[in-house]
Amino acid sequence: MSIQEFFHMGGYGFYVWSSYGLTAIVLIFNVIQSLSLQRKTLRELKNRLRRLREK
Amino acid sequence: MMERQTAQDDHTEDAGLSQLEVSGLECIRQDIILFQDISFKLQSGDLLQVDGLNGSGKSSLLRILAGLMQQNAGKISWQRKEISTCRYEYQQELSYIGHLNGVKDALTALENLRVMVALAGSKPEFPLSKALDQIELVGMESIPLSRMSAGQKRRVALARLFITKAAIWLLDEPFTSLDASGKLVIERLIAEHCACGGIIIFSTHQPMEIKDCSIMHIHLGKK
Amino acid sequence: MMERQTAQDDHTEDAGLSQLEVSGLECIRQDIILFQDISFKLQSGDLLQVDGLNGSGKSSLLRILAGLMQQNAGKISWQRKEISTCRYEYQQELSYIGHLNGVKDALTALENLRVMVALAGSKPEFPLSKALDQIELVGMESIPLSRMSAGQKRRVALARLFITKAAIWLLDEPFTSLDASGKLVIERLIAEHCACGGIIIFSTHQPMEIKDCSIMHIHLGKK
Amino acid sequence: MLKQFHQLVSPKYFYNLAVLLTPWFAWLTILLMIAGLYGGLVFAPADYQQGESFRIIYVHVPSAWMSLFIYVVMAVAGGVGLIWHIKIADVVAKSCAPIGASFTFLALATGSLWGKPMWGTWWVWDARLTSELILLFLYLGYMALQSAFDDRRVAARASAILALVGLVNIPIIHYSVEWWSTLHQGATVSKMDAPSIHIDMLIPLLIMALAFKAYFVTIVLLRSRTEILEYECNSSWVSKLLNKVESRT
Amino acid sequence: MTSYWNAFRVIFLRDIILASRYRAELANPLIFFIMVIVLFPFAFGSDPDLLRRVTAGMIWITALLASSLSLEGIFRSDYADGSAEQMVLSGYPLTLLVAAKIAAHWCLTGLPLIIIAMLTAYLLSLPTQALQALFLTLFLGTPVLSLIGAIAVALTVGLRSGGMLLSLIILPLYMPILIFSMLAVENAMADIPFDAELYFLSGMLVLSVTLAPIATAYSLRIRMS
Amino acid sequence: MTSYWNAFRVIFLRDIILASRYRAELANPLIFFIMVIVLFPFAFGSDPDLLRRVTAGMIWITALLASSLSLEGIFRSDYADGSAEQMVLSGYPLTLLVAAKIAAHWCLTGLPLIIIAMLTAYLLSLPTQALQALFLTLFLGTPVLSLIGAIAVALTVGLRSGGMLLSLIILPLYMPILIFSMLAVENAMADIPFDAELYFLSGMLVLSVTLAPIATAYSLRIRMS
Ligand code: HEM
Ligand SMILES: Nc1ncnc2c1ncn2[C@@H]1O[C@H](COP(=O)(O)OP(=O)(O)OP(=O)(O)O)[C@@H](O)[C@H]1O
Ligand SMILES: Nc1ncnc2c1ncn2[C@@H]1O[C@H](COP(=O)(O)OP(=O)(O)OP(=O)(O)O)[C@@H](O)[C@H]1O
Ligand SMILES: [Mg+2]
Ligand SMILES: [Mg+2]
Repeated sequence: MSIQEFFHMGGYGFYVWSSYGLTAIVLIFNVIQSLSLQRKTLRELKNRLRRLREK
Repeated sequence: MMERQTAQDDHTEDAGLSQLEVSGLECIRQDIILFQDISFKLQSGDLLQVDGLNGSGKSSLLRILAGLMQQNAGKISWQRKEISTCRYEYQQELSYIGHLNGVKDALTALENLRVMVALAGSKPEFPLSKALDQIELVGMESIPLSRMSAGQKRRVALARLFITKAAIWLLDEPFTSLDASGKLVIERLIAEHCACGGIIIFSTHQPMEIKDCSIMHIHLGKK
Repeated sequence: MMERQTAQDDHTEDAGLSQLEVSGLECIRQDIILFQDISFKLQSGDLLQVDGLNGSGKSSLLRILAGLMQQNAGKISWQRKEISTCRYEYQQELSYIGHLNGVKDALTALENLRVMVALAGSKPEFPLSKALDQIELVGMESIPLSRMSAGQKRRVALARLFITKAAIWLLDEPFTSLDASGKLVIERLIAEHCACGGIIIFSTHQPMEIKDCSIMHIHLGKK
Repeated sequence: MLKQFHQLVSPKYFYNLAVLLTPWFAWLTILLMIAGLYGGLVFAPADYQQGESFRIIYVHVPSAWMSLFIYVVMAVAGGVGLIWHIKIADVVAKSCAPIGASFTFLALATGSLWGKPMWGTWWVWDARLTSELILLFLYLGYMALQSAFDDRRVAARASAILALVGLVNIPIIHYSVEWWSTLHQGATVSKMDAPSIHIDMLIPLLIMALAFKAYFVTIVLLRSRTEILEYECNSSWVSKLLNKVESRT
Repeated sequence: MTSYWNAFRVIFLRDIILASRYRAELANPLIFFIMVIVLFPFAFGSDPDLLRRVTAGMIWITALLASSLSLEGIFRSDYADGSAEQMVLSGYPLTLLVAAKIAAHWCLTGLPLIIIAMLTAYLLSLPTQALQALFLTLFLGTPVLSLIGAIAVALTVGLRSGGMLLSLIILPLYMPILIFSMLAVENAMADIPFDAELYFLSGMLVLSVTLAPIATAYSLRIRMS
Repeated sequence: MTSYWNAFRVIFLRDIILASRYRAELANPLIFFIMVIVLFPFAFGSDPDLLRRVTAGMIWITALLASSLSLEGIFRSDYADGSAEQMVLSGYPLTLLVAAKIAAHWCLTGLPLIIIAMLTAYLLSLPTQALQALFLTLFLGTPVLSLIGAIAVALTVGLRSGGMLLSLIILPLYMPILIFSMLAVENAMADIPFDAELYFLSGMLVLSVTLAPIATAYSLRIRMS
């Protein structure tokens, strides 16, 4: 099976690859979003702690 | 439009600068005659307190004077004209604060003040920030009224008095929910407005003190 | 259920007849600490006034005591039990009147009273007609509250106090809109309830006088 | 036993456990994903009816399964939090929602992409498709309700009630193909006795399903960690932890 | 026990009286319904066959909308005028009072709705067996709408984004009822037995009668704090 | 003149801000719409031909309901919190302020409604020419709904039997709009020109833009006293 055939998917390439692409995007987005949320929260909590300590 | 001068000047020079005359006023609600034959004449600098028990018709009288309700008999004239013939001019000279605050719970104090200014139809007397300062709400500009205490809401409603240029103030129990310092602010404001030649008609159940002003009284209902 | 006896008897014989204890109460709203470390202990016959400026947290404190709001820290116990563990018993001993009247505008005074009685969960102390008499609304039984004056509505809300058997009264500015005679009635009622061994916590901005009772004070907010 | 349970539901212990487990699940996800993708895209033979387009099954079906599964997890966790006041349960429930919504969206989108070549249309208003759409609304409503409250505890309780009430929809979505005559495929894989699908096609599908499960656990652990920190921001162990992180950076 | 019953009765009657005072609330879903039905032929043309096929669905959708819309107000005024506070603080379980309110709501909207719907269906000449199925599904379904809807309303009352949230939340919860009712009617039209659907609806009814008031009371309490 | 414009703008913006605060009001008609559309296939079965025939009518009925239901609240909160009093007493003609409120209402419900309706119609695969007719009728018709509805609302706000009266008054006024709109869509489906219907709708629009605010302001003033 050639690479071209593989991407062609018997004429269904668009549908198959959009499905897999979309899935990849959504799954990766979830990871990134969770990580950035974690980072943001840590930063905020640290700031809060600092503010409390200053008081 | 009313000018901020001292009351004395007004009275001697032009006694008719503002004049509100009421004669033979009658109000019937629920088949009960609340009051009858109410007549008085107010001029620049006059302060009239409407007294009476609960349900004696104080609010009804004030609403009639504001043009929000129709009297059953009698007439009201402003600058010698019947108010029904000069509704708009009269309303522009009028500021009414009733039992209801007339402010929006979902808006912040500042947004509410802006609406008031726009509806007042004239440039405000005061910058809004100063009005906020007067009602001691500085720092709470961006909180919607729904998250304020009862007294703070009432203060926002009363802030109308700082930004209006109206000559006649109709205040129905303005001191509701106010603490002592808030009450003082409003009392001072009332005194000032009278001194500047305004006319105020108000009702309250609370003991109060207005400096340098003689308060006229009108009593509704039996007793 | 509280018995109507004279306060003296209670105090000497059984000091713990009713006991409300608050310790370390804290309330945070809008990231502002309204109060912190509030502690007090009230027993049968005690009268506590909550003082403070507008927005200082009086209503919040009363709502927390009523169990309508959650405190951020601290605990409240009734008869030595935390109120969260005995919610129903506590609520049956409680009568709360807030800024909102908690009455239905579309119903008449009598209909409103009937609902109150049914919800109070016990036979009323008073026949309803007598309660109506006390709040001076005789003859207005069949008028819906929407056609009553502000003071008359407040009176209907306060009529709750005549028909409840609750020991603890939480009153948030009960005198709002009341005229002098209405205020007197409520003042008398408060004095009586204390004399009979009840506990009252209330807030008001108006000067007032309760006979034969020493009022404790608690001050919220800075000043 | 009881003691262990208590330990497990203590936020601090759970946090540490989550920190420990996250990388393991992350690696597991990656491994399974690679295996599943190879199996699905290369190893499995083309379907004799649908041709190569059937390979969408390897993302569509696991997503669809996960969309239902996660909802159940979320509702059960919410219920546990509601009844026993276990913070961890609240946290897990809240963390589930966005992932569940993502998978629901994926099931809809990949289903649509599959429907076009198979049925000749992106969308039909049939029972399974519409009910899956409604599941998405349910997730969105849940998240909206969570964010409508200022107080975390209140939000958790309120949305737990919603999740529990919404649970009735799950069996309806699952059985919708049997109850209605629809265009959608009937149960082919999940028939217990004999799956009517070729074994070479089935194995990659199961691997993909496992990969998605592992992914779900990874993300839930990750999000729960954040949530726990926020929930417990006043406790001493969190400030200690933050101090440690701070001094390190 | 009798005093429990008394509290239930008083709250129930209170809501009925209130609605009859503000006849608005009483008649709104009805007028709404009538409005839809009158406009119906205008909207769909007067092809009797088409009308017949659409009738049952139309009636159910309208019932659903009417129910969810009138539910929105069920706690709103109580919340605004402080009655909700007093109910929470009353000497009775909130569940009981909430149940009374829901019962009143159903009597005020569900019941008249059923009557009008049947009339409409008759006027639009729905076949008898479908009529019967429609009646049974409405009878079993509308209380469930009130009960489940009340939970959603209690969760969102007084919230900033209340209304939108409410619709978003209520929609998925109403879906199963609509689905099964329509299935029953369809089966009836095709002369297939529809017991299974009725069993399902009855099950939902029993479940929601027992659980929904508890959930509603709990939600309301949460919202108060 | 500029100060008139300013007053209009402020009231308009105030209502928009209010709606965006209580996102409820903003999105409710939309959600309502989505709800109807999603439940649609459950109610009518998934026969695409049937769906296509029912779509336009369904959309118009829903638009009508959404409009009249959201109108009900347009003066309610102003009346309850005293803002209406202050508007009546303001230094500007009430007509102007009322016009601003109606404009805001249309922007908040009519406009998004049109967008969603078009989307829906597309999703339910309405033919293109019908789509166009639907758009035009909605565009001309929904402002009329807001304008006419406002009169009725102003007449009945705060009245005991407000809602019922309102619906009774509004319904006959809405009917011609619905009828002509549906005629236009039907004609479009059959490829017949539908100018006449559009002229009628435009005429209604012009008439109601000029007269409705005056009538509304007058009614409101009557209600205050
Ligand atoms: C937007 C369109 C679609 C949606 C929303 C959708 C939704 C779903 C859902 C929710 C499931 C899981 C059901 C369960 O576990 O009970 C599922 C399973 C499945 N779907 Fe779809 N689907 C769509 C289109 C398609 C298409 C076009 C095909 C193939 C022609 C397809 C084939 C399958 C198969 C084979 C399963 C597995 C059934 C099983 O459990 O054995 N789907 N789909
Ligand atoms: N619903 C609310 N949500 C959030 N914050 C609120 C809410 N109500 C009041 N607050 C805030 O809490 C503070 C205290 O309010 P509270 O009503 O307890 O004051 P108060 O002492 O009763 O004042 P007043 O004398 O005006 O009645 C206020 O400053 C206000 O900003
Ligand atoms: N909306 C209304 N419709 C009909 N009658 C009313 C209405 N509002 C008040 N009334 C009646 O009019 C009388 C006077 O009411 P009003 O509000 O003027 O009294 P008030 O003097 O302001 O009393 P308060 O001190 O309690 O504010 C009351 O006895 C009441 O019965
Ligand atoms: Mg009054
Ligand atoms: Mg207060």
